[in-house]
Amino acid sequence: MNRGVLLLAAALFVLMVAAAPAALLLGMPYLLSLFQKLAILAIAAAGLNLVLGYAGLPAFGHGAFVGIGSYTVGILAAEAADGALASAWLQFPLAALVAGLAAALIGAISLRTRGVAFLMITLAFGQMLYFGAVALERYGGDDGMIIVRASAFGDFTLARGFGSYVFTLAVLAVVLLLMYRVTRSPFGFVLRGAAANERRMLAVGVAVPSYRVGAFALSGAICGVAGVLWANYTAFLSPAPLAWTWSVQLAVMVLLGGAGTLFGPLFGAAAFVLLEEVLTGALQPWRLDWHIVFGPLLLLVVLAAPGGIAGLLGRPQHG
Amino acid sequence: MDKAAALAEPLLTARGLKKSFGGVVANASIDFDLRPREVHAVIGPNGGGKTTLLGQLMGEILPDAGSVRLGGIDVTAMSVPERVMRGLARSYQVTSVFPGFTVLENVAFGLRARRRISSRLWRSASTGGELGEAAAAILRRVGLSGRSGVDAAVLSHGEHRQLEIAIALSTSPKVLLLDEPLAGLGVDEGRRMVELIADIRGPVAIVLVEHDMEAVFALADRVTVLVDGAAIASGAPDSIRDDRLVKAAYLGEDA
Amino acid sequence: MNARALVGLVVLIAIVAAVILNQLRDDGEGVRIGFVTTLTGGSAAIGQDMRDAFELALDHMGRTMAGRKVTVLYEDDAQNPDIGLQKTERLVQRDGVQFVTGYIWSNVLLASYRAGIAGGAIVISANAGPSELAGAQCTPNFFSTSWQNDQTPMAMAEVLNKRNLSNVYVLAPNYAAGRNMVAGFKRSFRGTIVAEEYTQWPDHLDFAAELAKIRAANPSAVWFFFPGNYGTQFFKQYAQAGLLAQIPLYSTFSIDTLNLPQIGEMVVGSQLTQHWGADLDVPANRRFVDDFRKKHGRTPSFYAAQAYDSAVLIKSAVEATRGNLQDRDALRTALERANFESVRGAFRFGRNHFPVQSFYVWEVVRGADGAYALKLGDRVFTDHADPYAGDCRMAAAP
Amino acid sequence: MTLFLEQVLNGLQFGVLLFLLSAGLTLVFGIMGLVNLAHGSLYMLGAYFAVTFVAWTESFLLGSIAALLSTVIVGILLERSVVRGLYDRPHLEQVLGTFGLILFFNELARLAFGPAGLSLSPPPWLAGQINVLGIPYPSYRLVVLVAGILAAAAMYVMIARTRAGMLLRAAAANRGMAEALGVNVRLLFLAVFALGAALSGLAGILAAPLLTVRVGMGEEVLLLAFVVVVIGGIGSIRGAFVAAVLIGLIDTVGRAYLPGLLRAAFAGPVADAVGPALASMLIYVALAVVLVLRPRGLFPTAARTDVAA
Repeated sequence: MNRGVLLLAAALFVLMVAAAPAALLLGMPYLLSLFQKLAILAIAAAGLNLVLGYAGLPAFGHGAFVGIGSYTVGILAAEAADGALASAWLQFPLAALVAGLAAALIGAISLRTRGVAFLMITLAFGQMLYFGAVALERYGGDDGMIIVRASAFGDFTLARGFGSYVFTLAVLAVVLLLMYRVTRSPFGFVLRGAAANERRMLAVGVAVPSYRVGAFALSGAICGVAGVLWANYTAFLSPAPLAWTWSVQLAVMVLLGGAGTLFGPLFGAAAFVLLEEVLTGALQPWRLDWHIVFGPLLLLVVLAAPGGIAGLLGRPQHG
Repeated sequence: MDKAAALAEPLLTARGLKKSFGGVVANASIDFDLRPREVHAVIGPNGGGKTTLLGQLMGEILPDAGSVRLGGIDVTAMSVPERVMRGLARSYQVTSVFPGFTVLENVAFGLRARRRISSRLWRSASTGGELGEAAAAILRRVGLSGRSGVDAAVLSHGEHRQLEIAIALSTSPKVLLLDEPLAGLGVDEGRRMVELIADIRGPVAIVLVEHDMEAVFALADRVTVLVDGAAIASGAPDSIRDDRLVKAAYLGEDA
Repeated sequence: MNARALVGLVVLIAIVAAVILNQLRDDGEGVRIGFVTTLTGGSAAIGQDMRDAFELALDHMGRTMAGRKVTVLYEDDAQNPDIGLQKTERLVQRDGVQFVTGYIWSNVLLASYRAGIAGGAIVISANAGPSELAGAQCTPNFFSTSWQNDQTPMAMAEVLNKRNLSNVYVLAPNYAAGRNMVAGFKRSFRGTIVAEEYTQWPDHLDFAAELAKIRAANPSAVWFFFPGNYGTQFFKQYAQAGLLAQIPLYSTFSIDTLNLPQIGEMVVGSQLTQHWGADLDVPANRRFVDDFRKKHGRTPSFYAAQAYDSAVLIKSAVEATRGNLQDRDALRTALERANFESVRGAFRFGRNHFPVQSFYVWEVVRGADGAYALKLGDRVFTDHADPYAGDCRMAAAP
Repeated sequence: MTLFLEQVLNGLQFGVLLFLLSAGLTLVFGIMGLVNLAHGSLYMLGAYFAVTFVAWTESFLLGSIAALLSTVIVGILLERSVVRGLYDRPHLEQVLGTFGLILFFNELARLAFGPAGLSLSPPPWLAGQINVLGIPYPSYRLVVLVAGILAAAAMYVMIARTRAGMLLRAAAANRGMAEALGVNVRLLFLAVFALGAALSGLAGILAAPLLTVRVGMGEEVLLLAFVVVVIGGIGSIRGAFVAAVLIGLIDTVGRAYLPGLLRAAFAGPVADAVGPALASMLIYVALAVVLVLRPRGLFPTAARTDVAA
């Protein structure tokens, strides 16, 4: 791991941890909201990174798995006559399971194709799930629906606040640790090796497709967990995360931060969320949208710094 | 070649392999076999169908017709990894390694696959212990000991060819398909490669596709000549050397 | 430490500092109002009209309420519930507004109102009137200066009843307000409804398939609800399909002063129902309409009128509490009295905090100057309360 | 029956619009290997230009021609400035870069043309209806249909019969071979991109009187255009035409009839909810089915389709 990357990641993390007491002291609940959003997006992006970055597969439908996570919360909350269904002990495993299975299935079908066709078919599956969510009139359909009951571990609720913020940071840390271990495990090596040379990986006896389906499942499950957090964060159930624009945004975060690097998704999510905040404020006097700066910035990153933020901080050592 | 080997059941058999690409026939109907301990060279002009044959034996190219048996079992419908697990391995004409990974790691992929530990999720992919020793042994054998920690992308061409062989050996094959292992090598490097192949042969039966006739005649127990997708001759090196058809079609001499 | 990492660190610190500075605000004594509306996309003209009216109201009151300076923060919801929610949240959390108003779209309001109230603000809809908020989900710190969605189409259905139209084809977009509008229409309409068609919202703009179905069904009339540009689009395509001469077209909230210049020719003579119009003879209205025309050179829409009312309503409450913005209970009690001069004339709030008001017929006419305008006709409902008020059990304020 | 016929006409009209968008996309895709998300932005610009120039010139035809030229100029500038640098990049980076372009163009359009949607009326001589097999069909829609088919025919003739077309085909099949033939590849790429911009702009101009011209209109159709390109087979104009008509018909006819069929088969409220959603889903289902059965599309070409990301 490159020291610069490590340093920046550590600084970001310290900042996010420090934000909690700071927000309370300074009376800035918005700061907490902002960082919590950042953390949730970083979790989802980290999930996507396994497929997009490490396995090198251009998947553009991962918003759907985040959506599955949030619909798990929304549907259970709506149907919860008592508190049992709103239990986070139930919702997290269920969301991860359903999103993971959906991802495995979609991955297994999509992996029959490659390149741009793969990109499109993953996107198409995402859109199907999106319209499926829109059809759920009982759960708000297109309009979405307020989630009246937050997930809770016993008395510990995930409704917006100090506790849920700290919990989100903990999940982010766990997910990054998981990614650290997985990408350095034999499984992770196979994914990365197959991205570098798929034919050869087959020729040394590795059934690459099954590994990729496995990567899809794991990455979908992580996105599902992010979806549970997102639903609690917004307290609003909406088909929006399933839409293709959300999937593209997640991919943008991964690529902006540095695809196939451990902290890339965190950097990407941070750049996305913080730049939106700063640029929106800075451009307000001219009534300009932050996209007018962010768009060319993305182009610049592609043309001048294809390795993203992590790449800018120095060539990552292998391993 | 001793008589016992000649009588043994072939390790690898192909019957009636046919393949055409968009109307161009690559393999017409090829019968091919490889006996234990044997080096069976396949020669012929470019476009003769040698690489297509290797691809079909390996399972990378699905034949239009015909069958492949490996160790007495029909593997025609098996995927590449399944065949590898039954003892088949190959090298590529154009270097095909894992760039971005160290030389040691390049070899470790096959070792792990063979030990069926590739799918471990949580354990670190360490190259220590028994696995590391096995990898080091292979690298020593191909002459890359000193380069184990280097990114495979920065190796020289000669080293790439050595690594090609090392990766193929990492799956502990019983049958090795070598696709022009000498391609692009200088005289000295070429000689070392011939020595390496001579060292490997024996416990490992080898199908050798090669243009370098010196190497072929130095290594091969048997030679098959592919021209326009068909085997026009097959036999001991000496008989092939003298075969008029072969001379005409391949060596370019008038019959 | 490597130099690049140092640069990265500095950039990070700078960005975070900017984020924090961004939300440092003067916590002075001023009145802070958030205004969430649509300022981009196909419906931006509506949001612009509302903003213009709100600004005019501020001008009329010297930009102060009870001697306190008024700051208004306009936010764009992009006609999207998720974004509306985020913007509302930002207004209450970051900017510390005491009131959030605006809200064109029912689905945006439904997504956002809780965040506004939870953040300590009073939410006042200046347009959207979803049934949920009028009934089961009614809540003390929410008010409306417009109407409940069902009411206007209910009045419209009475117009159709008078004309003895038997077979009516009904179309609306598939979102909260669209479904309310149809429910309201059906509540009052006495004829037969041939078909009830919902289109995808908000992306659906090509009505070719729907028009083909209407032609095939051959109803005696069509009634629809497509607000703003969507209405313009529907009228244009209806005319292009040659249906205008064949099947009479009735609508609700689809003709307004914003799109009248574009569709006037097609809709001249048609009738619609509304609680307000520019020619309503009320002193406050004359001032509003005259000054709006003077300032912007166009006639304000009903959206603008409602936005104007929401500013004046807020002012009445701030003055009643002598500027004590901390006391939300007192503010609410003052709001409930509706003690202000509405541009629609006097009205009172029902127990669900929606107006109890009259509805009239307006007709599209061509004025002497050649411009199209809406002309006031008969009154359809007097002191009309929405049908959901009975379901509202207003909880004690939190 | 006439209803069905009218829906089919609507589907065809939508299909040819999709074809105009997809034709450029598939060429750029097939020949330069570029995943160009910003293709939809050119469509949006075409529509905005049309509204603006028709108002200036007070002539639908003149305004449209000016709009078309302007879109092509923007396309050329775009190719020369940034797009050129993206050709040899991995698809993922192309997606990132051209997504940046979308954001930029959307904001630019908002600044230049205002945040409100604009509308354009068809010229008076096309405002009426024409009787097609007993259906009074809007003349303008018919013109769109005919214009689209003419453009498709022109493309076919150009590609199959002219020298430029031959070079195009050569480049699509094998860039190296084209270079060997003495083709100035840089110029060829520029020409292809400009052609794509022209077709995309034409689609925008034709669509302007049917829809409200607004920021973001490009993304909605972009996705459909990509579906068309992939179903048709990347790089195949013929495939794009077949797939565009197919998608146009599936979408329009599906929307028109699927909810009704479901309602006939199932209870009311469930069918009411599922029908429209299923209709919206149909094209994506079609895409998935086609790709699973034929991973390289209906008319696979020799173009570079599998590029490691």
